[in-house]
This record gives sequence, structure tokens and C-alpha cells, in this order.
Amino acid sequence: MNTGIWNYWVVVFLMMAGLYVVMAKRNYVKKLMGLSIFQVSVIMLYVSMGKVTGGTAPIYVLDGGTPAEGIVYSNALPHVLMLTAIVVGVATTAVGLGLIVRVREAYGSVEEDVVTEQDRAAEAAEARDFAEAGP
Amino acid sequence: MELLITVTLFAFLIWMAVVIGRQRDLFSASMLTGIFSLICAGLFTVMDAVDVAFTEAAVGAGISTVLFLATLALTDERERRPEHTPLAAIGVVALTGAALVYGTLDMPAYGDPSAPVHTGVARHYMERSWDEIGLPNIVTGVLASYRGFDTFGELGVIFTAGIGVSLLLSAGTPELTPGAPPPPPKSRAPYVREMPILRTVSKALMPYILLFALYVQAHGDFGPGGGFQAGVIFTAALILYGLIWGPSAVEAFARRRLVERATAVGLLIYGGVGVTTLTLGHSFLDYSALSPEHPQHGQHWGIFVVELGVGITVSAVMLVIYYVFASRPKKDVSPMRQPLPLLGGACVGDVSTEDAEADS
Amino acid sequence: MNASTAIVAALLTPLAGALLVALTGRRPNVRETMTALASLATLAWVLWLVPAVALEGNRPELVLARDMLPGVDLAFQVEPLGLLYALVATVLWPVTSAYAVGYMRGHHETHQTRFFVCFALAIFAALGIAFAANLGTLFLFYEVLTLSTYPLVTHQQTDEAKRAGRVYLGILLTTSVCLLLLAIAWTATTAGTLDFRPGGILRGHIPAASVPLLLGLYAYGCGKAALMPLHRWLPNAMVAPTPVSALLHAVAVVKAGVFAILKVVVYVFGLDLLRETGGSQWLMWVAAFTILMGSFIAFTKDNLKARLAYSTIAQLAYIVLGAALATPDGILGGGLHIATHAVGKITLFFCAGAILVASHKKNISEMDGLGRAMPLTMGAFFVGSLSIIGVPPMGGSWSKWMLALGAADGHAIFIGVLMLSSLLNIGYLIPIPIRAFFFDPKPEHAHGHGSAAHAHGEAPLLCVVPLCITAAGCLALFFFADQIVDLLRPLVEG
Amino acid sequence: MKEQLPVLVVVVPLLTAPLLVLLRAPAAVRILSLLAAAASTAAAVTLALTVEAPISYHLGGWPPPIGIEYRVTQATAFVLALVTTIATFSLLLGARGTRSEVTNGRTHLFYAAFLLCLAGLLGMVVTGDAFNVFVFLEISSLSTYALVAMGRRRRAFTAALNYLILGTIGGTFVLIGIGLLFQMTGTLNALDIARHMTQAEVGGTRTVQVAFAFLVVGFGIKLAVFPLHQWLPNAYAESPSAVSSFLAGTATKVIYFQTMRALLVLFGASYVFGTLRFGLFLGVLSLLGMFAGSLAAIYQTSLKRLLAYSSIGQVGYLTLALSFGSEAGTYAGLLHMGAHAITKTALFVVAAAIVSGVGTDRIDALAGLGKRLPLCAFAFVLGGLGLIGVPGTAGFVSKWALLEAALADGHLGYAAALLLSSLLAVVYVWRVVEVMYFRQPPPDAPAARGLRGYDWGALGPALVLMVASILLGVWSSPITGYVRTAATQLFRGGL
Repeated sequence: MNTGIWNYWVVVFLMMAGLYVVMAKRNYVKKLMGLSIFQVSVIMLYVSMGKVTGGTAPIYVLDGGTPAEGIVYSNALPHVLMLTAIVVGVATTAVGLGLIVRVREAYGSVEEDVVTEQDRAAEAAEARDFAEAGP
Repeated sequence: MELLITVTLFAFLIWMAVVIGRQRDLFSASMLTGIFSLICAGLFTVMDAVDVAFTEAAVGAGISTVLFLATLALTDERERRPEHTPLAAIGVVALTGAALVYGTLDMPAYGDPSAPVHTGVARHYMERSWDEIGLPNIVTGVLASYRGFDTFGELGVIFTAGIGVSLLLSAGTPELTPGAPPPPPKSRAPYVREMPILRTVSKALMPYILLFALYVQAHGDFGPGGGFQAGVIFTAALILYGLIWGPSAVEAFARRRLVERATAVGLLIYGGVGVTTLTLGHSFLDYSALSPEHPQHGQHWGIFVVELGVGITVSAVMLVIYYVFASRPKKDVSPMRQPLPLLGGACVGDVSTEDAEADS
Repeated sequence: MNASTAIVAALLTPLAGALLVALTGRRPNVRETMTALASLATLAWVLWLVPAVALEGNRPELVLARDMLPGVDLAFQVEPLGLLYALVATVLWPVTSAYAVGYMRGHHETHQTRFFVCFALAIFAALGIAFAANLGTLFLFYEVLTLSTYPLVTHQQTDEAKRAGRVYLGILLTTSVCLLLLAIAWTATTAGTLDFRPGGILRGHIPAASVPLLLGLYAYGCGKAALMPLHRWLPNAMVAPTPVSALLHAVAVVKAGVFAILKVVVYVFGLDLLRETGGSQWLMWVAAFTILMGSFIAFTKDNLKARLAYSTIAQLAYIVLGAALATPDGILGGGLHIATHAVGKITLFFCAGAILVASHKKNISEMDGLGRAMPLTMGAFFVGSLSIIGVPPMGGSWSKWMLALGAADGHAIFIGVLMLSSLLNIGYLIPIPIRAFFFDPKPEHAHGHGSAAHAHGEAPLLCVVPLCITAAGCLALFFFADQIVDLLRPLVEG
Repeated sequence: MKEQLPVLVVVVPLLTAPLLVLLRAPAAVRILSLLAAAASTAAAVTLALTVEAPISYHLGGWPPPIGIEYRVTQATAFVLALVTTIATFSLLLGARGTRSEVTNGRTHLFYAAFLLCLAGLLGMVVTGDAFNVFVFLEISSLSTYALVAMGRRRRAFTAALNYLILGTIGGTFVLIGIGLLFQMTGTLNALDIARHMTQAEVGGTRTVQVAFAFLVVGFGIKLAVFPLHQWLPNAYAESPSAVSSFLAGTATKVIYFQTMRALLVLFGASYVFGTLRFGLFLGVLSLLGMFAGSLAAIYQTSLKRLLAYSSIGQVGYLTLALSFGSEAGTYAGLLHMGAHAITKTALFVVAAAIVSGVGTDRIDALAGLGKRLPLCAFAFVLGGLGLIGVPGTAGFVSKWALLEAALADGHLGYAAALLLSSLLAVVYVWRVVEVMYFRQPPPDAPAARGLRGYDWGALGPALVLMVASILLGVWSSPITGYVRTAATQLFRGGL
């Protein structure tokens, strides 16, 4: 079965859906969700590369203690790489969510617009304080 | 048949992705993200990537979802309606997508056995790993030996995540700021706690899950699994327990200070193997140094030990992350609806922490 | 002891002086002694080098660091033009130091330690420029000079000083970074070297059409030469204390600019290249324009220091003109003018400072009758003016004469420019001593300062003696001009 | 032991981090982390001094491309030495400028994150494996996010979060790029990829073009190339002193080195600058970055933010050098990378000294600093001069190299733009200098307290770095000669 390259296109669509959520949404939690979709889709890109038509999982089928002949395995290397990528993904998500919690505690919101607005207001206030205190 | 499954799962994924993007209830969105991962895991299985599928199911559908929910418990559950159409994002995404599609045009077809990916270095792994490593699971061999340093780095990543989350969230807790007022008694999650079925099942399942984790740890050489999956499953069991009995119940079982140290121990075990081989005059992580006359045995030993290190650090880090999220008091009550007291975490009104003076 | 050691010593003495001044800042008398010692020692080192260069024709060399830039050493070489410039700077340093002590104390300036430290650093940089063996080293010290004089220009730390500092740094850094550096890099890529070599390094490497452009980059890149229209920094820099204006903005800094141009013309382009290609034709006109415009503007200034500043702009353009003529006499005249103008102009600035210290007057219109209270000062002013105008028996007459000779060869029109300029000099300089000696003090000013007009006499001794010395120097140069020309002659021969 | 140095450079900090977690005692943690950084520096410097032919270290004993290869050339050794040195200097600053809660029982985590970040950066530099780059990129990135968030103000959290989001997009783009290359070549070893790239059926494909685009954009985000720089100003300005000085000197530099290697080694100069004609595009972007960064720096109200925007401008210089697509450009890029790393680190360390003396880095608040903390003000002036590229500083040596590279290729316009933009540096540096020296100190400001009034823990390293910059400025031949051979090798695709 050769499905050509259409499934890469689906993967591209999923990646872009994730990327769109990251870029377009203003809620930080939502952005991170987009990020994980993006990352998982990239993992799928790699895993797709590793597929060999008619193959099986890359675990030797043993025949009396030695690998059996004539069995097609899918490529193990992309799988190995993607195990790492998954870890990276969850690590990023964890740190990102930790940051979000702190942002929420400090600003009372996880909406980018609200946070930016508060920062701007704080900066203006600070500048005003200096202008008043200064000579 | 395979095609049909693939198409169906892909269709599901597209639908899921769109729904997640549009869903403004973040609780639902996180659940859907978990399901998204689960479907992905299914697809990975179809693509013969059983190890990846295993991990994705445990991490994406399990740990990630729990983390998202934990965050929601500490933040807000609804996303604000966007104020304007994100034209720039649409433009960038369209451009990027177009570029990628353009790039796929010269790719070898899906599943083509003559693709460079299969004829390159991978061929060596597929054909020689039985002789050189001697483990049935090729993934484990590549992961822990051929590209063992990548895995060492991967462990570094997860360890970094543990450090990072601890830095971010464990600070400011009552234990660490002596001057702060004692936290009010944690409000238990009554209606979860009072469900007898859950309580019974969780207690009954615990040993089996933990046992399964050990099995996955040990069996990684032969089938899908290994230290990483085992660690995640081990922690998942504890988190499940914690969801029902509260994090302090888990802490009683696995003391926090101890777990924190365990995160380091796993990485040190992995690195220790490297340092050992190095002092034996071989390259870093060259396991054949462990048994020069019979390199394969050395490989087995090395892989066993490093997988152990991976398992320890992964499970410990995941647990630490869970601890800091779950034990963090919620700072104030959102004006929106009261969140579910998920994870048995504390949910108290306006605890003043050090951040009041953070901007002064 | 050999000549290389003397070069090191000459460079290090002002540097060490700066350090010692900084360390002894708490005790003014010790500090001033340090300045005096450093300046005299530096002078001694430079004088020690004179016989070897002037009489034996040696070119002492010193490489301080190989490959400061790839292929460009941090290296020094003493050749006649540089020696002359170094002599001018170091001879006048002790004199100025004495004057500065009198002035700074008499005028109750603050931050005197910083002042003397930066002053010594500026001399260090000037010597570095004088002895630089290649364009890279020259550029290094050129920028050090700019930066070390910045605190001097902005010494008062007022808003006016800050504005002046901006113009100062703005023009000098902009020109040096954008034009001079570009020119140097261009030279490096075309000629493959940055060393100063007799006869030039560019000949045969650069198309004739590029010569004017590259020369332009150099001429304007050396913003310190104050060629119009990039002259604005100089009048602005006059907010500095007068000793600064005197030594730096009449001698060290501005002369660094024209010195660099002369040096580039002689040792980078080579006179032959310029003459063959006519690449410096346009520069003559610009210089002529600057000469005349500077003089005209000087006329309009009532503030004495401002008038002197514009006069300096015009006089610097003489030297640029000499360089642009690219004839032997032009170069010699330009070189000689570095010395004669320096001594003349420093005298005038000393006088301006002395007047300020004694009578707190800055404007010429207030100086009527001042000569009665300060006869020595105004007398010296008269002598300095004559030298600037170029009247025998003052040194300035020789340099003008040589420049005119240089122009006579094919560019006679510039003789006219020089003559017209001399007339203008008379017009804006001579009235000052005349007013001082022959006019009656204006009554409102007399009343304005109470009985100040008669309450003050000459400025403190430490101010008056130096200006008398330099006035005498103007006279002396008339008689020693020949020796200087002989010193410079190797520049245009062989 | 000597043949193990390549891996020890990375592994020492990477394994010291977990040790710190076990150790916990703040004093011991501080000393141990400093020791680890110093040991790593020693290893890196030894490598730099001894490497001649490229060293190939086979991790796990598997020869490339089967296993992962560490590859030390003069170029990598140069960057390793630079990064480790700067890390050591930044570590001297320690946890100052962090949230007080960090020093409260969590010091060990801060230092562990710091060492992990260092190990990640070093791992990226020394590895010869494309995917390994990604792994170590993520180690350094993740720890950076956490470290940035330790800044004093709440804005540090948003800065870190935005950095995390953009940085992860960048990292994932890199991952996609590597994936596409892997797809077409079947290998992950950089040199092996480069070998395949010369074959028409690989090098000529659209997939490779897209891989190139993704790698460039991915690294571009992490490098803060204009217009992908939005994360940088806040991340640098809000992070603790030790972190900002460390990041400013290393993070973008290491990514720059990766970009260089991607362009010159993976794809090869002839492909990038010949087939794709990438030079013009990159050159124009660089010019925009140079001017946009420097112009923005002029209008900043906080010192650290000013320095951060100046970094964006300086990244423009770096990419401009790369865009020439010449050996001279590569040399200039490497050299400027080093010079700017030293200068910018020194300036951030000075900023730290100023902050601990004044309590804030608002430029308004620095009025009269020339009187209150004269040495700090003077150190800032020195650093500023290096940033401008005044002769006698390391910044000039590299600017000169840039200029020569531009002129050698006949890019007169680039040369002029380079000089014009360094004038902007004069403006933003002098704006601060004027405040320090010309504005009266506020009446309630404490008077100068002599030498004891300084925060020597910060000022000391700063002065050492300044002196280093000036020494390199007048005596650069040891470095320039080294960098030139390194650049030649790198430009020809050697790794």
C-alpha cells in the first residue's frame, strides 16, 4: 500500500492548526495547547517517515533465539528520535504551565491582552513617579 | 484496512484540532487535547511506532492532560473572546503551510522502502543491532546505545523541566517562607473522595499499575517500553492515587524531599555509566567497556543501568511536577465559576504570597 | 639608551603623569608638581629624539604590538613631520600647564584633578598620533584624543557644555567613524598595507577617478581639521576652560587633524600621485573657501574666544591648502604653519584667558581700555596677532611665504586668497589691542563691575609669564624657521 | 584523559547540576558550580590551545554516522572557550538580582538550572550530530525560560513565557528542518548530511529548500534576527543579572554559530549563496536589524533594555557578516561574535553593579552616577566604547574585520551602513553617559562611599572583562590569527 504523500499533507494541516492556535489565540493556556498539537504533529511527520510498507514494529521477531528471516521492519530510528521529542514536548509544557500559573498569580489573568495592558500601565505609572520625584 | 484506519484517525485528528482551536472552555479543550494525543498514539501504532505510541499515550494523554487540568485549577477555565481577527497569524500559517506542502513534493512516498531514511544509517541499526547489541527491541538498542547520548540529553531535558517547575512553583509555598501565615486547611475534594467505587478501585489497582511499571521497565529490551514509559506509568499510578486521596497521601508514600533527590539520582546513574566507561579508557557511554571480552554483555549491562536511571529520573521528575502543581494554593477565586477541586489540590481564598511585593 | 626607548618613554611619561595626577588629586600642590614633572620629562624625551631625526636622518621605530589588526601593527616611527608636531605639542605643554594652574585656580574651577588627568591623556594621544607608523595606529590615537578631550570640553557640566559636547563628539566621532575609517579600510583593501611610506602606498593601486573621493574621505574624515562645512565643533568647544582651548583647540587637537591630512598626502597618496591625477584640485578650493569664510565669520564675532576659534578654522585651512597643493613648498609651508600658527594662536588664547581671569570679560566690545590695566597681556596679544597675520619679524610670516611660493606654481590664484585673508586677519585681530590701548573704558562697563576696571591689574603671575614666553616664541620662530624647514625637507625630497 | 576533553566540557556541568540538587547547602552549591564552570573552561581552553586537525569523539564508541559524534575544530573550540569563560564570569554574579524567594532555600535549583543551560549550549556547539543539536538546544532553552522567570519583577514571568512560546516554535522549526533533511539524506551526522547534499538528487530537491527555510527561521527566532526578535528585549531586561549577562554573551552567540554551521557546513556556501542567493535577503534583513535595534535602543528608559535592543542591532552585524558568503565574512562574523560576547557581558555585569548600587536600572535614576559610583560609570563608558567599536577595544578589531569583508566583496553600501549604524551606538551609549555625568544626582541619593561602596562581586568581573576587551583591542593577533584559520576551515565546510 502506497499512500503517496497525501498523509504528509494531513500532517502539515495538523501542524498548521497547532501553530495557528499558538499565534492567534490570546489565552496563554490555549497557546500551550496549540504548541502541544504543533509538536505532536511534528512527531507524526517523523514517524510517517519511518513507516515501511508492509513492515512491522521494529522488534525482532525471534525464531529460536535468532531473528527470523524475511520480515520487514519499519524504521526504528525516527521512533527513537521522537521518543526524545515527546519528552521535550512534555518538558516544555510543564515549564510553560508553571509559568502560566505564576503569571496568573502575579497579574490575575492569563490573557495576553490583559497582561500587556497591565504592564503598560505599570510602566507609565513608574515613569510618572520618576517625573514627579525628579528635579 | 490499514488505509481505512489511517484515514479515519486522521479525520478524527483534523476535527479534533479544529474543535480545540474553537473551544473556549479550556477544561474541555484540555480533555480534547488529551484525546488528540490518544488518537495520535493510535496512528503511531498503525505506523508501527509502538514505543512512540506507548509514550505518547502515557505522556500526551496522561501526564500532559493532568498538568493542563492542574493549571486550570490554579487559573481560569474560560478563554476570553478574541477582539479582532488574527490576520497576521492566518498569513504566517498559510505561508508556512504552503512552504511545507511545497517541500513534501519531492519527498519519497509514504512507506517507500527505498527512501533514504531506510537506506541510510538506519539500515545499520536494523541489520546489525542484533549482532552488536543483541536486544530484540531495536528501538531500545538505538535509544540506549547507538544514540545513547541523545537519551542522556533527553534525560537532561526532563531533569531541567523538573528543576524549572520547582524553581517556578515550589517557591512561595508556606514551607519555604517562614514568615507567611500558615495556610488554611486544605479543602479536600469531597465529592471525589466520597465516591466509594473510585476509592476502592484506586486502592485495588495501585499495586497492579506499579507492577506493570516495573514490568515495562524490565521488558523494554524485548518489547515496547523501557525506562521512560515505566517511569511515566509509575508516576501516573501515584498521581491517580493522589487525585483521589490528595497529594499528601502520596507524599506520605513518597516523601517530597526524597523524590526531589531521586530526580538527580537517575541522571547521575546514567551519567555515572558514562563516567565509568570513560575511566575504563573507552568513550563516554561505550558500554562494551563494562565487559571488554564480551561486548554484547557490556551493552546489556549498560542499557539495563541507564534505563534504570531513566526510569528513576522520569518518574521522580513527573512526581515533583505533580507535587508542586497540586500543592500550590490557588491565589484567589476567579470571578468566573468555581473550578472543580481537581487533583485534590488546595483551593483557598486569597492567600497573600510574596508576590504582593513583587512589583515594588 | 636607544631611540626606541625614548619613544616609549615619551609616550609613557604623559600616561604615567595622568596616573600620578589622579593618585595625588587630594593634594593640589603635589598634583601640579606631577603635571609639571611629566610635561618637562616628556619634552626632554622628545628633544632627545631631535638630533637623530634632524641631523642623522634616522627614523627610529618601535613596534609595541604586532598585528593590532591583522597586518597592522601598533607601531611608531619618528619622522620629521611627526617630530615637529610632537615638538610643538610638548614644548607648549609645560607652558600651558603653568598657565593652567594659574587659570584654574584664579578662575576657581572645580574637578581640577580630572582636568589635569585628561589633559595629560590628550598629550599622550597627540604624541601617539605624531609618532604613528601607520594609519591604524594613527586612527587609534586619533580616537583616544577625541575621547580624552571630551571631558575637557564639557568640563563645566552645564547644559551648555553638554550641548557643546554633543556637537564635539557628534562631528568628530561621526567623521572619523564614517569617513576616516572607511577611507582607511578602503586604503587597506586597495593598497594592502597601512604603513606610512615615503612616496605613498596608493600609487599604482588606485584608479585616478577614485583619488578625489578617497582624498575627500580623508580630508573630511579628519574632522579635527575643521574643514568647512564640518567646522562647527570648534566654536562649540570654546565652552571649555581657556587652557583647553589654548593647547588643544589651537594646538594639539586641531593640529592633529591637519597633521593627519598632511601625513596622508605625503605618505599615503604621495605628492606625485596627487599631482599627476589632479585629485586634490577640489580640496584647494574648499580650503580657500574655508580660509575666507572663516575670516569673514570671525569678523562678526564679539566673543573673543569665538573670534579666535573662527580664525583658527581659517588658519587650519592654510595647512590643508598647502597639503592640497601637493607641491614641495606647499607641504613645507603647511608643516611650518603647524608650528608658527600654534605658537601664535596659543598666545592669543592665553591672553583671552588671562583677560577672563582678571576682568571676567569675554566680549571684545567690553575690552576698551583694558590695555592700561593689563599692558603685558595686551602687548603679547599684539605680538601674537602679528604672527597670525604674517607680518615680519614674526614666525607666521615665513609659513605664509612658503605657502604662497607653493601656490605660485600653477595655482597663483590662491596667492590672492592668502593675501585677502591676511587683510581680513588684520581687520579682525588688530582692532582688539588698539581698543585696549587707545580707547577709553566704556562707562557702563566700568560701573557694571563697580570699580572693577581699575581694581584689577594683570592676571596671576602663572598666567602672565606663559603668555609672555609664547609671545617671545612667535618672535623666535622668525629666526628659527629655516631650521624647521630643513627638518621637514626630507618630506618632499626623494 | 586528554582525548576525553571534548565530552568532559559538556558532561562536567551537566552532571554537576544533579549533584547540586543532592547537595542543597547554598555555600557549597555556589562553590561547586563555580568549580564546575571553571573545570569546563579549563577543558575548553586546553582544547582550543591544542586542537589542530579536527578531533572526532565517538560517543558510545560508535563511529559516525552510526553513533553520535563530538567534533572539535578550531572554530568549535573557540566558541567553547568563549562560552565557558563567560559562564564563569556570570556565575561570579551568582543569584543576585533574583526574586528573594529563590535565595530562600532554592539556591541549588537556580545554580543547577544555570549549569544545565551552560551544558546545553556547550553540547550544541561541540556536537557533530544534527539531532543532538536539537536535544541540547532544548536543555538550554528550558533552563533559560526558568532562569529568566527568576527576575525581580513580575514582568519576568511574561517575558519568560513569551520567550518559551516563541522559543519552542523556533525549536520545533529546527526539528522540522532536521526532519526534512533526514528524510532526504537518511542520516543525522552533519558531515554526512553535507556529503549527501552535494548529490543532485538530494541537493536539488524542493524538500531541501524547505528544510533550509525552516532551519533558518528556527535559528533566526532563537538568534533574535529582526523581525523575529520580539522575545529578546524583555527576556534580557527582566532576567536576573547573572542570567542576562550570561545569555547576552552566550545564547545568541551559540545559535549564531549553529546558523553558521547550518549554512556553511550542512548546506554549503555554494548552495546557500550560489543556488539560493540567500546573501542578499539576509543582508537586507541584517541592515534592517542593525538600524531597528539601534534606533529602538536610543529610546529605551531602562539600561538593561537598552543593552538588549543593542544586542538586536549587533545580531544584525553578525548576520551581515554571514550574508557576504565569503571567507572574510565568516572570519568577521566569528570575530565579532567573540568581541560582542565579551563587551555585552561586561556591560550587563556593569549594569548588575549599577543595579546593586542604585536599586534600579532606570536610566533616569542614574543621574549623577559619575559622582555617586564613579567606577561603575567609568566601566560603563569603557564598555560603551567597545560597543561603538572605538579603536583600542575588541569591538573595533571585529568592526574592522567586518568592514574589510564588506569592502573586499565590493559591498560599499554595506560598509557605509555598518559605519552609520555604529554612530547610532554612539547615540544610545552617550545618552546614558550624559545622564550619568551631566545630570545632578537626586538630593536624597547617598554620597560616594569610596571603594567600599561598590558591589565588587559585580564590578570586579566587569573590570576584568573590560581590560580583556582593551587588551584584545591593541593586541589582537593571537585571537585574530586563530579565528582566521577557524573561519577558513568553517567556510570550506569543515566541521
